Amino acid sequence: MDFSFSEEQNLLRNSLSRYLADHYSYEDWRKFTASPEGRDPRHWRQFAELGLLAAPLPEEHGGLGGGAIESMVVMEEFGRALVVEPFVPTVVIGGGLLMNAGGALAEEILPKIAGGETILAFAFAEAQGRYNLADLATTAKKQGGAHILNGQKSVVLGAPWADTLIVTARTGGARREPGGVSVFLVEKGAKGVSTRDYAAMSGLRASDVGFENTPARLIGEEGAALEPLEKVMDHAIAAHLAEANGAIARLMAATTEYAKTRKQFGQPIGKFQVLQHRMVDMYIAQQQALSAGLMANLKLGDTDGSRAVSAAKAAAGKYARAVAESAVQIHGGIGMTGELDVGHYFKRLVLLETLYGSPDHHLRRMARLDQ
Amino acid sequence: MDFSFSEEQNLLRNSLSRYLADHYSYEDWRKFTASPEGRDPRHWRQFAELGLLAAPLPEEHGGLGGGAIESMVVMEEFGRALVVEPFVPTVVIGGGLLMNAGGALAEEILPKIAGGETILAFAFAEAQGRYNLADLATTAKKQGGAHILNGQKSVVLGAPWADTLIVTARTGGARREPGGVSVFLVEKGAKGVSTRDYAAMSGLRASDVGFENTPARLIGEEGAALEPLEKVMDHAIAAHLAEANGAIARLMAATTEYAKTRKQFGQPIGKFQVLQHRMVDMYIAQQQALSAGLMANLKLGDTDGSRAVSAAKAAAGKYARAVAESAVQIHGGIGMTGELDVGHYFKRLVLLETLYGSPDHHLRRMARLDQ
Amino acid sequence: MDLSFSPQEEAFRQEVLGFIAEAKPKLPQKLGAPEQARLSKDDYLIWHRLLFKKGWVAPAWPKAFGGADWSVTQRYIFSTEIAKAGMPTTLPFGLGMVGPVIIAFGNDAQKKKFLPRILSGDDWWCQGYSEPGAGSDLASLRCRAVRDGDHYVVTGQKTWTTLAQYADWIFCLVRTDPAAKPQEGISFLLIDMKSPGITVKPIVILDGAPEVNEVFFDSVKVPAENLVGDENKGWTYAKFLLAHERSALASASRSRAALARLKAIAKAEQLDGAPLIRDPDFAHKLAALEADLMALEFTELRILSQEAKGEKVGSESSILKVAGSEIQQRVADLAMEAVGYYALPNDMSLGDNEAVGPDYARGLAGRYFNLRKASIYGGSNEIQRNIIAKAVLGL
Amino acid sequence: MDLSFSPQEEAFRQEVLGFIAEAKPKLPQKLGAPEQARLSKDDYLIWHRLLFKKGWVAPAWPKAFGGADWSVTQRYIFSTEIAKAGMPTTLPFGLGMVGPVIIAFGNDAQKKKFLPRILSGDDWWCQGYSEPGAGSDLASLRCRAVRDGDHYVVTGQKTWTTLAQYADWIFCLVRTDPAAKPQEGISFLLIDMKSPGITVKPIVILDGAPEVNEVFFDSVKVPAENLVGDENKGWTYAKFLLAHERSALASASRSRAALARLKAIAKAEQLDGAPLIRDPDFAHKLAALEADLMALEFTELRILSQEAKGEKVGSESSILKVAGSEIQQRVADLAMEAVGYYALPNDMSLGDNEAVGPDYARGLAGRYFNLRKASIYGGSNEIQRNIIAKAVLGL
Repeated sequence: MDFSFSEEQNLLRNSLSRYLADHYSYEDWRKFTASPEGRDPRHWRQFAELGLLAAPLPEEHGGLGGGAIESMVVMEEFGRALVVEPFVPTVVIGGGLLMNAGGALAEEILPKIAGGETILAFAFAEAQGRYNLADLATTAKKQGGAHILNGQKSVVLGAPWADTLIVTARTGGARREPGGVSVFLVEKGAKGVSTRDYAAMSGLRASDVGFENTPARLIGEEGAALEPLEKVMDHAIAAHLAEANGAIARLMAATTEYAKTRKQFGQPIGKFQVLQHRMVDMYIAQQQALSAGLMANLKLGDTDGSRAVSAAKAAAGKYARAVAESAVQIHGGIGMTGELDVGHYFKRLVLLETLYGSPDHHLRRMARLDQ
Repeated sequence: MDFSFSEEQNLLRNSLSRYLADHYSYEDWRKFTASPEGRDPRHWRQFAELGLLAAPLPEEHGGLGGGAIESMVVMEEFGRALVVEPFVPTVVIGGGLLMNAGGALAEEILPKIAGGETILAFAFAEAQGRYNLADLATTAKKQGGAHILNGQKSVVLGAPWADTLIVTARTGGARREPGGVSVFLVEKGAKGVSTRDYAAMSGLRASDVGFENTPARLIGEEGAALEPLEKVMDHAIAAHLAEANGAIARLMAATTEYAKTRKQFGQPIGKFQVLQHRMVDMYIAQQQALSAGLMANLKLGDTDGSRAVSAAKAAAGKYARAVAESAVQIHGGIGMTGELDVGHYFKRLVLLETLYGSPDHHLRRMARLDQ
Repeated sequence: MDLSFSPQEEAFRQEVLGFIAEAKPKLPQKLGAPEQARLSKDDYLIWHRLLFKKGWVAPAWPKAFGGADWSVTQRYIFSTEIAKAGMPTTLPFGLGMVGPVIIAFGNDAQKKKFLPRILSGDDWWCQGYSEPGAGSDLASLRCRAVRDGDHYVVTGQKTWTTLAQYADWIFCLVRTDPAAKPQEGISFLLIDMKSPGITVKPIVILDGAPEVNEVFFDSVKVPAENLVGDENKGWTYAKFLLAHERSALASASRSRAALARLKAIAKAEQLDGAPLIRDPDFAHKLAALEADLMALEFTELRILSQEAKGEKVGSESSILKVAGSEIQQRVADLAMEAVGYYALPNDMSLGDNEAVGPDYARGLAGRYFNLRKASIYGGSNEIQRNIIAKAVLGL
Repeated sequence: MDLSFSPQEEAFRQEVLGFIAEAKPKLPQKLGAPEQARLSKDDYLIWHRLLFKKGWVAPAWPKAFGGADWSVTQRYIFSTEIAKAGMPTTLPFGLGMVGPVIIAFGNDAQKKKFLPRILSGDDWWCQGYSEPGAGSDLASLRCRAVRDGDHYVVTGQKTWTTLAQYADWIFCLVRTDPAAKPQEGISFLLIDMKSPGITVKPIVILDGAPEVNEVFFDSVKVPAENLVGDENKGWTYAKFLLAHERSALASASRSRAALARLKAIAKAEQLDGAPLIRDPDFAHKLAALEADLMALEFTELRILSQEAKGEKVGSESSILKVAGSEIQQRVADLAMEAVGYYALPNDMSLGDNEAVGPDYARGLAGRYFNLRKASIYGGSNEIQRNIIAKAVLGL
């Protein structure tokens, strides 16, 4: 039993955190998230150079042979700096699905992911579907050697920056049936793709995406994607839990620091017992969220791995919200401003709470996996 | 809009509260609840003399013509003094079902209730049934002019002191079906009645009761009792909410008083800000519970009356638990003792939270009544 | 013990309903959906002037000053029905704050000059209380006013000044005697926002709305006739105003209206092919929230009935602020949750864009973030709890 | 980053499992169900002596004093497996409290006299810390010990003394210098419970169990050789002991075992004809509780891995007490809720009666009430939060 990181993992963390400190300050962030593009494209290239994008990918496809712990390290640092770049959709989800499927598509795309030559977005949510991955109105039909996609996807995070989309669609079975779910690779520039781009909270960009007879390439086996999807989503959730922990750490530090300096009624507000206890509750929540994130990442792939991921997602969502709401409350008026970073971390945490299933959704999944 | 009590209601409250102060102190309570009988039978006779038992009953049956507000006044004072006598089963439930049914049985029993000549207990719960009044394994069959009962009832509060039982049983329909539920009057000394008596929390006594071919008298219409039952249960719940408010008031007063006198670290513990805020939360809960109780009682009989009762039961259960747990926590070790009254009020509130349906049960009922 | 209104009160309620039915079509639609509204000055004024024309814009003011002089119960009925109908509130800064202070402590010239223009909506007021170093702790404020002949010279900064960008006037707490103890030496001053030396700088808050501002005073000359009451007695007037603010009832009916809109959303949203409102988890949270709200409605009614009987209601009413704000926040939270992924793009922080996804999703996340202020502004809930602990529980 | 045990640790775990399999049949059944157990002195001693025979009764003590001298990880493995198997803990007063103090600060004679009898179970110890006026605030204690030749004369009162009715010895904090500052002038004294002048009076607590006592000292003569360490230095030893107590891990595995029993109950109980565990509301609460517990298990593991690496873990471990006690209480609450009406007669406050209703309902309400103490005793959760605020957050 040992929770220490390997030397390589520490190196990865250090080089990333140095890079972010130098080039991804909150001031920088405010500027590029407000620009029309919403990001500074140099960062993605630098992430590739730092080896982040290759870190969790297998060596035979241009990766560095790491895994979930490497993604965890990256995402925790990303969370600390409110990074907007889509590491999870590209590397964890895209990479994960391709690794799982293998074959020519993996040969083609994985090295491009590792090298920073492609950005993927994951188009899975539909208006009626909420957090149920199998509740799909989007369909795909085989036509000749390829597939043709039709449907609408909601809130595809990172889509405005992506060149390629990973899309879930039904190739058979009734709505919400486990069988008949397939995953496809779609060029964003392909025929029949329409996008509406917009900003989402905490500096992200997203699109609603429509497909009309769009050509698509099948990833893996037709109609049997739900199980590998669930598995890859577990990895994605575990990575985002690390991101949340990075954001929580920043809120925790900002709040205790503020409480030590801000004076009211003639003393630092950190001397008021109710605020002290509230910050202790934040600290306990932070520690519990850290534990939940660690559990999720370490148990990936175990027989009870999915259950651990859902437990962690549900618990950490609650902890994160508690920390964020307390951070704003203790900052008072200043915490309500869009100028201070606190509010943006708050929004990132709310976004992560929803992403890939609300706490209630995951408590239900937990209970289901128990039976 | 006026929340003041009538002169008669104030008189009722004053005479009752004076009686309880003189004859029903916590010292008295400790003595008679520990006695083999578990109560002092003189109190019930005195309650009759004070007019409590007649207060909510109609004048044509020996009552004083009051209603729910009178029961509310009585039960609030009962709650303050941790009274163990079964006012609700006898007057509110027994009286209510008989008033509703009318006829010879009402003529016979109601005057006895008003005069304190009978004590009723309400045998409705069954091991498998939880809070569903229609989930009945107990059955009744017509045999000649009378009915014959068979079955088992759980945790019949006050049964050891009762001479007569009100019993729910199925005369038709499948388990949990609304139709086919009937209510009966059974002499406790009747053939085939077996009882196992025991103590229940906060000084109450109860029995598990079995019936084996026991003769029973039908109250109201056969097979159509569920609706009047639900109505009468609303009245019972509303009365118990007032009881809870009496108990909460006592806990609130005891806790703030203790916090003003008990010293730790050189000052009264009531000077510590976290305890102050916790007591403020208790106070808010108390005020909200008072409001919930008032709402339930004032809305009885309205079209949205049952929904209001369920809302009040659910909310007040939560408030009561919060007050009680805080009361013990703030009292510290001394609050854990069976010698101090705080623990017994705590237990009464836990009992009332469960009685006639947990908060979750009533939130579900609320949602159901909304659709 | 009687829950119904008297025949007179019921008749009044009917009159209010009649007015609402008449007024509603004249209002822009967004005034009825506060989750989604980003109101302009004109939006606010349309409603203000409709009420002014009817003589109802100042329910609590005496008739002599153009108020409606309603009873507490009438005021409750009015604000409840207004909320039920999804109509906006009027802004409190003129009608509910500086107006009552001028009525109680101002001189005749001030009454004559200011009150009619508050009523008509010709003057838009804002509140200059908080400062960067003095949020909940008002006594430590530092904005200075130095007497110089027939005027004061004001220098300093106010912050969190709601809608100051529209304001014609600001009422300020300023320090006139720096040598006095913190709560003494403060005066209550009325300042023309067009005075030279005033700069307003918007603060963008969490939902992206320019709702509050910083207001800077650089040697601003203010005629001495704009001092309300006595110099160095401003703390007394501020406390009067705070008490006035706290007892504002009927926040519950606003939450009730928001809850009704939330239920409509939960009926429209889907989960596994059924309406979200049927989902046991969501239904449970909704019912628990409504149960608390129903209790709060009766807590309001109980306080109302005390006030209506002429009993003095003190800090007890602070619980309405605490419990009311927490319920408001829960409604907003649940509404955000109800729309799932479509909450994410709809926090309004990037401009007035159209809704992404269903129309009702617009602004819901912004509303949730915005309402974090409900437990901070106007005396944070921590301060309210301090007050209750001391004044009500005697701790 | 590695969640598995080393081969040596795994071998140790197998040894523990083997011991449990062997020991379990020898224990009375009630030792495995803490919700329902009202244990006698003999019940406790059976388990204690089984462990003593195996050499495992004092996991943390050095070998030289008869301990097992296990690593932190071994101790964790042992207590986790013991909890999983539903076996009881040993009582802490001798093994976990006075023993370590004597080892650290006692003289050779004291070590020789007391340690072997603690190990063997021949001496039953209890803890004399709290007083009626000094609960969480130990520094204000007043029980006096006056030196008189070769002995002390002790007069005063202790309270909340757990299981003092069985005790042969009590270790006490007593005031030896009343003129000193509150935290000085306190000494650590070992007192024979058979000494003349000692009276033990049981305090019946919420669940009806005679678990704690008042202990009165009326001019009790205590040989001066029973003073541990130096006179007036007792506060140091008390702090040492408190730190020792706080870092006790594996409360989560106790809650895990209680949760498993709760799930079995929820499978047996019915709601509308289906097992209660399928009820969405109950399932939701159960899952939320387990999710928090799983996080707590990993928080324990993280602290364990720090300790195992020899890093000093300070007040951070106080969070285990706070979060752990709250989870314990929630499990007990849910268990009480699970049995519905059959919780009401089963709070054990009226004697050792048999269960009313299903067997598993026995004692569940009592357990809930009893566990209110988890956030009060041993430094209340308020005190723990004060400590964390200061020591960890630097506030």
